[in-house]
Amino acid sequence: MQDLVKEKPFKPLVVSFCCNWCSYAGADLAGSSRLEYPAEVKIIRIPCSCRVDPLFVLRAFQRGADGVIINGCHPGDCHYSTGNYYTRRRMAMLFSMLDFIGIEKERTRLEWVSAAEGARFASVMNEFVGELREMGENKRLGDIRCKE
Amino acid sequence: MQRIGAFVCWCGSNIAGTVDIDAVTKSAADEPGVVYSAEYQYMCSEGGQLAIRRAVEEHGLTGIAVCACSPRMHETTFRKTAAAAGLNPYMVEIANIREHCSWIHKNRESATEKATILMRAAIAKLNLNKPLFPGESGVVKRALVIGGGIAGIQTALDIADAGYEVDIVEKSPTIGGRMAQLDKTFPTLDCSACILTPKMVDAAQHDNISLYTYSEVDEVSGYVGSFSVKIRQKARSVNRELCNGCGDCITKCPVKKANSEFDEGLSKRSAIYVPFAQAVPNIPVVDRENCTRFKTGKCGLCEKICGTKAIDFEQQDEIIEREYGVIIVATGFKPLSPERYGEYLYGQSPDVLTSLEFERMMNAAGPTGGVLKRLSNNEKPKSIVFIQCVGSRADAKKGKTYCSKICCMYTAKHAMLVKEKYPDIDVHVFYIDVRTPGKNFDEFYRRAAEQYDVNYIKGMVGKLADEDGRLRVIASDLLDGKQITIDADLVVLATAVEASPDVRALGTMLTASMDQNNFFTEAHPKLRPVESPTAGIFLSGVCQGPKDIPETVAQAGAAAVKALGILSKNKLIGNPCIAESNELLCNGCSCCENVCPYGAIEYTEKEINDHGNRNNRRVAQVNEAICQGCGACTVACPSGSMDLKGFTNRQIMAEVDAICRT
Amino acid sequence: MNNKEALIPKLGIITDIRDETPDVKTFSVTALNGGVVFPHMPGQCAMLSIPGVGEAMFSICSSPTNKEFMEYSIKKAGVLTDWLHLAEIGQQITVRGPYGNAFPVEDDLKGKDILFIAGGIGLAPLRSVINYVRDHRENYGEVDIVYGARSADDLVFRKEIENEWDSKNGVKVHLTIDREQEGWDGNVGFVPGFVKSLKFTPDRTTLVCGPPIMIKFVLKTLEEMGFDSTKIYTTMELRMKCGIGKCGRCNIGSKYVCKDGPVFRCDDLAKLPDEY
Amino acid sequence: MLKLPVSKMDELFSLINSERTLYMPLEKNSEICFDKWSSDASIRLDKLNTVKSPKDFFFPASENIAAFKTKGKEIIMDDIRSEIEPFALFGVRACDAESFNLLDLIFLNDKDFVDTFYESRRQNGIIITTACNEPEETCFCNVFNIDAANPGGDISTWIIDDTLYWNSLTKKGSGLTEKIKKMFEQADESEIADHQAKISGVINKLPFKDLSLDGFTGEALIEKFSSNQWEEICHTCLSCGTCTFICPTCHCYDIQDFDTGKEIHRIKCWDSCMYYDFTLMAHGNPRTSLLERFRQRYMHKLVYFPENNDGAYACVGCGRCVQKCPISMNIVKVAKALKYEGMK
Amino acid sequence: MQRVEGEIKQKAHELLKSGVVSSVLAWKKGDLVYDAAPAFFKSPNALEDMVYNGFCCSNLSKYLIEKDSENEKVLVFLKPCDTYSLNQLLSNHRVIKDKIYAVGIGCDGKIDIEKLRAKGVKGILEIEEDGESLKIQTLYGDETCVRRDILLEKCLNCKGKDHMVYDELIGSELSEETALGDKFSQVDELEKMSSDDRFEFWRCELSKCIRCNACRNVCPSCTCRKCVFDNPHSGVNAKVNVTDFEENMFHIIRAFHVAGRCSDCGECTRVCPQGIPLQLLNRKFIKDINNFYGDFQAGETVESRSPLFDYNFEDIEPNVISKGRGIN
Repeated sequence: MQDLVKEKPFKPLVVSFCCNWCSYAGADLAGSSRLEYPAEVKIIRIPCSCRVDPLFVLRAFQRGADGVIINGCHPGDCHYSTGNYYTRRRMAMLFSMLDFIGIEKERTRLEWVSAAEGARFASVMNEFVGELREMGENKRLGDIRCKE
Repeated sequence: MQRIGAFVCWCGSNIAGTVDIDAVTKSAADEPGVVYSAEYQYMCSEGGQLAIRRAVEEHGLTGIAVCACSPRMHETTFRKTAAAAGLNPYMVEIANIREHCSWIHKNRESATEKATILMRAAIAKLNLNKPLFPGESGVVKRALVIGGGIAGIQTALDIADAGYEVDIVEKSPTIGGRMAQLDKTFPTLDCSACILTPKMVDAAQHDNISLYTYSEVDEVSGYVGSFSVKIRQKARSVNRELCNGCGDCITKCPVKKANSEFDEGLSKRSAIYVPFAQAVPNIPVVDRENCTRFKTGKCGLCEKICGTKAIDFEQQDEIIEREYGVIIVATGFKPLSPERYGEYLYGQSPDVLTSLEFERMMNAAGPTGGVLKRLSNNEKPKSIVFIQCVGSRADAKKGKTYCSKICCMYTAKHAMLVKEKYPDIDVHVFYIDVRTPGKNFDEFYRRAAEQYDVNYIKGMVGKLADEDGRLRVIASDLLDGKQITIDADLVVLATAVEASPDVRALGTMLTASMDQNNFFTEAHPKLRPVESPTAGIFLSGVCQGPKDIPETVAQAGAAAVKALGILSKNKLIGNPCIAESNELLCNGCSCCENVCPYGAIEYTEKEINDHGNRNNRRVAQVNEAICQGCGACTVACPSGSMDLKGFTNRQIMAEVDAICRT
Repeated sequence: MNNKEALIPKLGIITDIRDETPDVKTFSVTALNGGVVFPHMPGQCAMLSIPGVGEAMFSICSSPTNKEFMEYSIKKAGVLTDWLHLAEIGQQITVRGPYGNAFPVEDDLKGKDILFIAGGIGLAPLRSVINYVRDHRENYGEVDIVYGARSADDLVFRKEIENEWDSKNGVKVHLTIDREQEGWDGNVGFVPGFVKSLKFTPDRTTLVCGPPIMIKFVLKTLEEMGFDSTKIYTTMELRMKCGIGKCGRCNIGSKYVCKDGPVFRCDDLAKLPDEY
Repeated sequence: MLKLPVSKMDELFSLINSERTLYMPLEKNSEICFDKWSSDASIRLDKLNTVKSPKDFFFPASENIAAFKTKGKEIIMDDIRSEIEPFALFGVRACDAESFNLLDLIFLNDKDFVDTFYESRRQNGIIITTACNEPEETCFCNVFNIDAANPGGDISTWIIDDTLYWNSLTKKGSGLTEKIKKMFEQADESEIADHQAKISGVINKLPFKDLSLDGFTGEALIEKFSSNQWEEICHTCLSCGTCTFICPTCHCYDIQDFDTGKEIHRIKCWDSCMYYDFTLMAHGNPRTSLLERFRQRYMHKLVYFPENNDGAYACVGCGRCVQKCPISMNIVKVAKALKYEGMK
Repeated sequence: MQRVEGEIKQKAHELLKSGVVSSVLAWKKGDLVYDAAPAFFKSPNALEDMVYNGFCCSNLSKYLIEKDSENEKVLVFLKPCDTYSLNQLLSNHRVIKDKIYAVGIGCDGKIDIEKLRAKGVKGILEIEEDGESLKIQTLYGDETCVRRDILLEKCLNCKGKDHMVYDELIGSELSEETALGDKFSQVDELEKMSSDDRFEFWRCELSKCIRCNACRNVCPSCTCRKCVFDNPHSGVNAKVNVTDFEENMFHIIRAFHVAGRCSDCGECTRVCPQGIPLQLLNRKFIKDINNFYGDFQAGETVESRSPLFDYNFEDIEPNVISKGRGIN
């Protein structure tokens, strides 16, 4: 009987923070170019990647996210001139720390996607979700209360 | 608790084709705070907007969540709709269920599920929205231009012509800048002075322009619309009001050995001097370092000769305080000194010149009266070698990493001028690449190479050697791969364009960001090239990066227009989505201040009433007129006392929660 | 479910919301199937909560004689109260209680001439007693109510005061506001001074409630007028969480406001450390 | 009294564990704390003075007391209470055992408001105490008339060389003893007398054995409260919760809501009166200063609690705060500093 | 050491008496031999109880925060490592230099009484320092111990004997670098483990946390008026760790919020009642900062700016770090 119970394919939950000026527009372009990427990706619009507090990243994992990706303008292109440089350092620290306490490093990512890179946005999302599918559920940094 | 109306747009079949509108609308009704949910074919249409307005009225809505296309498309539309319905325009949130959902997902079930989640996130955020009100600030109708070169002059003239008052602050005793030092300009070979000096005079005579020469900016505070600036007018030792510019004092001055800055040190001047004949204003200045009176207390010949009693040795620096609505930076450049490159023998052999020195030598009013000669023996050179990219396109340790942009063209100009005047002189040019993008630029270069028979050699000069008074240029010919030597009588170095080194202090004063080469950074490299990221600060000319004259003038005009955009307003309306400091929580640690790209955060000592405990504390305050709302400070702040209106910590967390709620 | 557990609330529903002042609303609450959520005595409190928003202690301002619904007058002050002020009729809330002691309506107050002194929202806890006394009028002597607020707009229960309390059944109400105001022909001045000017005899049993500063000055005035602190009662408010004297917050010395209070006789209060 | 060779203790534990879950001081991740016994656990009966007191078996750091779902204006309340499994604590020190009696005063004594969560844990837990073989220099349980050589609880035990002595004190204790009696042989109380005397001898040498709490009564409340000593001793307190959380008798708690996204958990959790926000309200805070908060903790332990509970101090002299306070402040220092305040 | 204690007392006496300072922040002797509690002394008479010995572990700089609100000057004694914290506090404007008189004092390493207890030594009555060895009298007989074996974790990674900021120095010749080696060695070891093992390691350690906040409250870099974890409006406040996630979050964010400002003073580790090696989290950040952005020591100067508030155009990409890991 057990063989008949088909396991549901794992659908990772992905929170994608997108900077309003570049990546969010890049995601819009992916949309208007009808470039497919998995529906598991949910985008949150922020003014700049530097608005992403490590608390937000942890919050997403707490609430059951399987992966968090932060998207900002390419270095040098920040709408606010330096925001993404700070993001880069902060996230380097945070990701490294998550790795250090044994959270799978592939669950976090920082990407630079410009407003013109609709195709890249889609492919980054495809790739990220692909990796997460392979990794499976986030069991290490979730809050059991939010998963019950 | 809000009373939220959720509106789901079909966008014809754009959304409805993939997303089950009905399902999204129904589940919106169950979300916290939602008291009304509806769908419509085209929310952005007149009818859709009317439906929203009606719903606000009928259901007493306090917020509107629209599930439609990208907010980049219609956020403004719906904000206006909200305002028309009597709501604060910022009580609107958009769920992007078209670009981020229906257009990318084919499966109806998963697209509907995602649209529902995006809707939920928008509502979760909206539940925490607060009405936001943009700040307003007045505009002082006066502009400050820092730098009186061609860029500054042009910007000032454009602004003055538009009817606003402009002050030009120039460090040296005259306006005119680098362009005044040039002989001819490429690619037309017209006389630089002939086109510049009328502009200088225009600027001096313009009713709306005040010149502060021999002056520097000491202090800047304030923000767009009302900068407060302290200008230090250095003591000239000559009363500007009394001086009639007769020049007697200059003739009488016994000191004749001071280096002429204008001639790049190739000629000498007196201690009281005007930099050049056409200087504006034509008022001499006493160079106190070289003046005998200031050195020994004796002399005073100029004072005796002056018929108008204009000489004033007691004169002090004067500080002028002024308010400005905008500031335009036009600080220009200085040529890099090639002394650091020992291999070129600059400073060791008098026959190695920089291009600007060469430019002066070629000028009829220059140190040699326009006669080309070897400074070592006053003989006419038989062979001249021009070396390009001296200090440009180098690695960061050796020089400048960038291309200085104008050297290829001025070297071609120099070569051509030499050949025209002295066809018998051999002219060699060592180059790495010849870069000639510009109208008539390549033609110009080809004319030099082809018509004037200038010997262009793609090669790197390894070193110069002094061989019995001649300069042996040892180089590698990159095309042949061979080493070549050329004996030259004169070597001209096309030195890199370098930002004036003292502008960094100015940048700090203006809180305008600069790159590692001390060029001012533009607000956006493509779309806002003449604005500094700091509101109200504009960039004109080479202070932003190497440029030739036409580009400088074009940018100067553009900066003027941008500045006028502010000057012409009576009030500046800010972006309300800016940082806000909770003074009760702020611990005054300066973390936020450290990361603010705009200098929008200031600290003040303030009496704080913390639950009945009153004490003085150092707290952060955000200047609404300056903050652009990036949010860098909010993450730097460990206590969470700095938050971003419109994108608060709680709002973003609520979105995260809503998305992750399964 | 173990109904014995004091920390587990019951459900209630808001059946009516009345605006009292710009920042005070009175909420009528019943059990889900009608009637009061639990019986109480005048002066007792209840913990109201909206799950996820917060839980806080409020004085029950309706009289125990009202068996149909309970009332709470709530001033906007924090997260929960802000939320409640935006709530609508039909909103369910959780209620637990009743907590604390009560005014001694059945013993010490019986047969006595009573003076009520209240300031601002401080009338809310006294309203329960006032209405109890009015409903058992025969058990009590003279009743005077002195009530003051910053302005006429800040007087709570104004309609009730004017239409039902004042000059009926031998109840006298004396109103005062802090500053002159157009359309106000009553007394102007702070409560303590007003009390003094009304020349009550010190044999009255007095119930005082209002902002701490007012209480302080009223007590001083009463002392000057010769009132005996053993006949003055007041009610306290401190941060409370459990309501049952265990969580450790609301103590003044060894007394817990939620359990041993909120009603204190002033001579007892004087024995406690000054930490409230 | 019963006895058993120490070598058979594993067998005993296994037997108890089959009847009810057994907890005792175990070493795990270089920390010694009460944890679930298993045959391969690293038992540390030489270190009964665990950093964390075993109070959390009855009064856990956090527990869900209710769960709510909201839908529109509606609130749905879920019953989330679960049955407490029977359990036993082995190796509880005399002082810690006494602390449960003090907690009972708080959570059980007021018949109107019994904490039923605590109550059911208490009913289901058997406390097996063990006499302290080696009291530490930080111990002062004797000050509270607790005898480390003669501990209370439901069952008391002594480990003397190779023998475990076992004595039931309560009905609950006898109930358990009945079930495992077959493992034991009879012993006489005289067998442990020497050992008890040895322990008493050590206790007589303890640095704080003569700490006096005379005068810490309700009568001296105002004097102790108003003492200017508080200012002297509170100054370097960090306002952390270490003392509170490791204290076996501290029992302040908070009630907080946590939104899981699907429902709202109402959590009862430990809190510390040392924290600034402990008494913070929307319109003020009666204890804003460090001094007030610091004073509250010790006044509660040494004056308020005894006043409300027939003279019982809210301290058992376990010495945890003496060992663990980051700034070496502790109840002994406070008691000494305030000794003379209000003394007639 | 005794001589230094004398000099310190002398100095305190002198400055108090002359009115240069109105209080002295130092250590006070308690009943137990190892008890040296931070304390303020306000009168010359009180100085009798002042002590400076191998147990004066506390970093007193934390107590200087907002002393400026009291219009008085405080004399504070700082060991070399404590002066880094003071500098950091000065640069964060949490301490005003004018309001304090800082005397740098020599240090030859401080003793961790917990390490002695962990060795099974119970009932400690007396400890006598005899060069490199310690004689311990206990209720259960005498013990000896090598001093080095029970030095505080922070002393094993001593930053050196130089004071970074001070008004004057006393007994600096006493200073002795006690560092045993690379302070990152434990971090390195963990990094070498598999992700699973690291996870297991930290779960074991962090599950011990009782959320007493001692690590936070003692930290001279944690100076928020209200911590996000205490602020009900922050959305992340909690009194206790209800789940393992909260344990992780608290400690990640605690370390993150001081990253670039943590001078590695080791107080968090010292005060943790549960013995969690909290320094590893802080040192991981320090190590990363050093590797990615160049060597940086917080508190070396007042001017030093946290690398997290700075940037370089060519900074390393976070994805590279997390994928490659080999950037070391």
